[in-house]
Amino acid sequence: MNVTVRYFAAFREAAGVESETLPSKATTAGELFSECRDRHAALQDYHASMVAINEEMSQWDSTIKDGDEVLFFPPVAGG
Amino acid sequence: MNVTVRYFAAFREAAGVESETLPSKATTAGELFSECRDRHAALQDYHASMVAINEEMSQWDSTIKDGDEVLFFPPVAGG
Amino acid sequence: MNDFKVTAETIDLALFRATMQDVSCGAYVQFDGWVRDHNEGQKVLRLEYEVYEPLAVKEGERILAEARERFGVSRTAVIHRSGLMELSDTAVVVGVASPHRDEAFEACRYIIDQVKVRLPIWKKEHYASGHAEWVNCQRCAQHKQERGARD
Amino acid sequence: MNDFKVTAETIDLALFRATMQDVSCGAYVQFDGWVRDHNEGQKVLRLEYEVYEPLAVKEGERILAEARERFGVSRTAVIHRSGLMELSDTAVVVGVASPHRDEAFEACRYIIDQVKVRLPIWKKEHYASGHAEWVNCQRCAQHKQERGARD
Repeated sequence: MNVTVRYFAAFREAAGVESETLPSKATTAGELFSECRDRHAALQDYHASMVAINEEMSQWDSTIKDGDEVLFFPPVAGG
Repeated sequence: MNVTVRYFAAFREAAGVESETLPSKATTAGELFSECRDRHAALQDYHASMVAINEEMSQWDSTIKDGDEVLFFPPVAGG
Repeated sequence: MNDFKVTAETIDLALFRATMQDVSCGAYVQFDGWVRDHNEGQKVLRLEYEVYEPLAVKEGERILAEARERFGVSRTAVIHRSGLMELSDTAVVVGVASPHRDEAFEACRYIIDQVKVRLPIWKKEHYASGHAEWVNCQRCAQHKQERGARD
Repeated sequence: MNDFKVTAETIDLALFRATMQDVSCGAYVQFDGWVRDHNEGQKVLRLEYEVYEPLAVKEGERILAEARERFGVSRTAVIHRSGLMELSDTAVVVGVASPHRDEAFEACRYIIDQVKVRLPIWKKEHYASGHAEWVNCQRCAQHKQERGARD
């Protein structure tokens, strides 16, 4: 299947890209993140980070499917 | 001795005067208040009220002396 | 320094806030007391504050000094209205600036609680019924008690 | 209803406050987050906020609804800045209006705590050293934990 990934803030700087569409064997958002770390070694662990799937805040064990847009949010600091 | 008494808000309305200088045998602010109640029957009890002597917040058992200015503050409601 | 002010004029909130600005502070908490249209089931038309200014300012400054001392906040200020006020008018404004927000919230809360119970200020409510009454702050009396129990 | 706003412009605080006015409310609590000149020992020159607006607004509205529900307050609103900001600029403003002050303080505190940990917003600090860094909120992480323990 193919999914689109978007990186934000520190993740974007580490990945060196803002967004990419890639083939994936991952079943969860966490597995997808691991695949992305294989592509971009500078990506840190997703500890304390958040993930959204198709514009909904989700969990790292949430299921992903073909065509999903997955957003990787590094640790936030609003306010 | 003679002391000057000032009444505020509900006390002023109950006493019917804003201020008066009167002869007193009171040794404490509380005793002075009792004397004032004898003059102005409409004055309520000093429960939950405050007193100041010569521009300093004081206690009902604080000593008063000749020439003092004593301020009677009914229950407050700032803010 | 006179950070506790009493005024018979409309409070200039923009000016108030401008005086609180501090580049070493990341947090600013402000409390505004507004004249509301009801109290304990009665419809309120307007309010009147009587303030004994000399002691209100003296004791008010003391409250602000306590707040800075207890919570370590950088700036504290209060403006309290006197005289006749209409609905939605700002009766009191409390401002606290601090490097961090925990202390700013706590100090602001402390100041308004103390202002309500310690200062020679009285509130008369004018009701739709034509009646007018000096008001005691029920909740404040409760706060005072709770604080007393804690201290 | 869109009470949670993100803007790249200077926040108009007078307008913000005017929209919070409510004649049934006696208490208004506002929190302002300011850009301060230091953080963990480093001298800060300016800040940059990156905001993923679609989800920040969606989740922000959720936080405000939770605050109204939990604390029974009447009005809640937030404006959060995005982009480059200078020292003393207001990065975020939270406003809560309520009949009484207890709830207004609690709800305001709840909202800013949640805003700091739940929204897709990132802060980059530019230091006097020439270095720039994405910042994690240490205190916030702590708050999140404490809240987790309480809930």
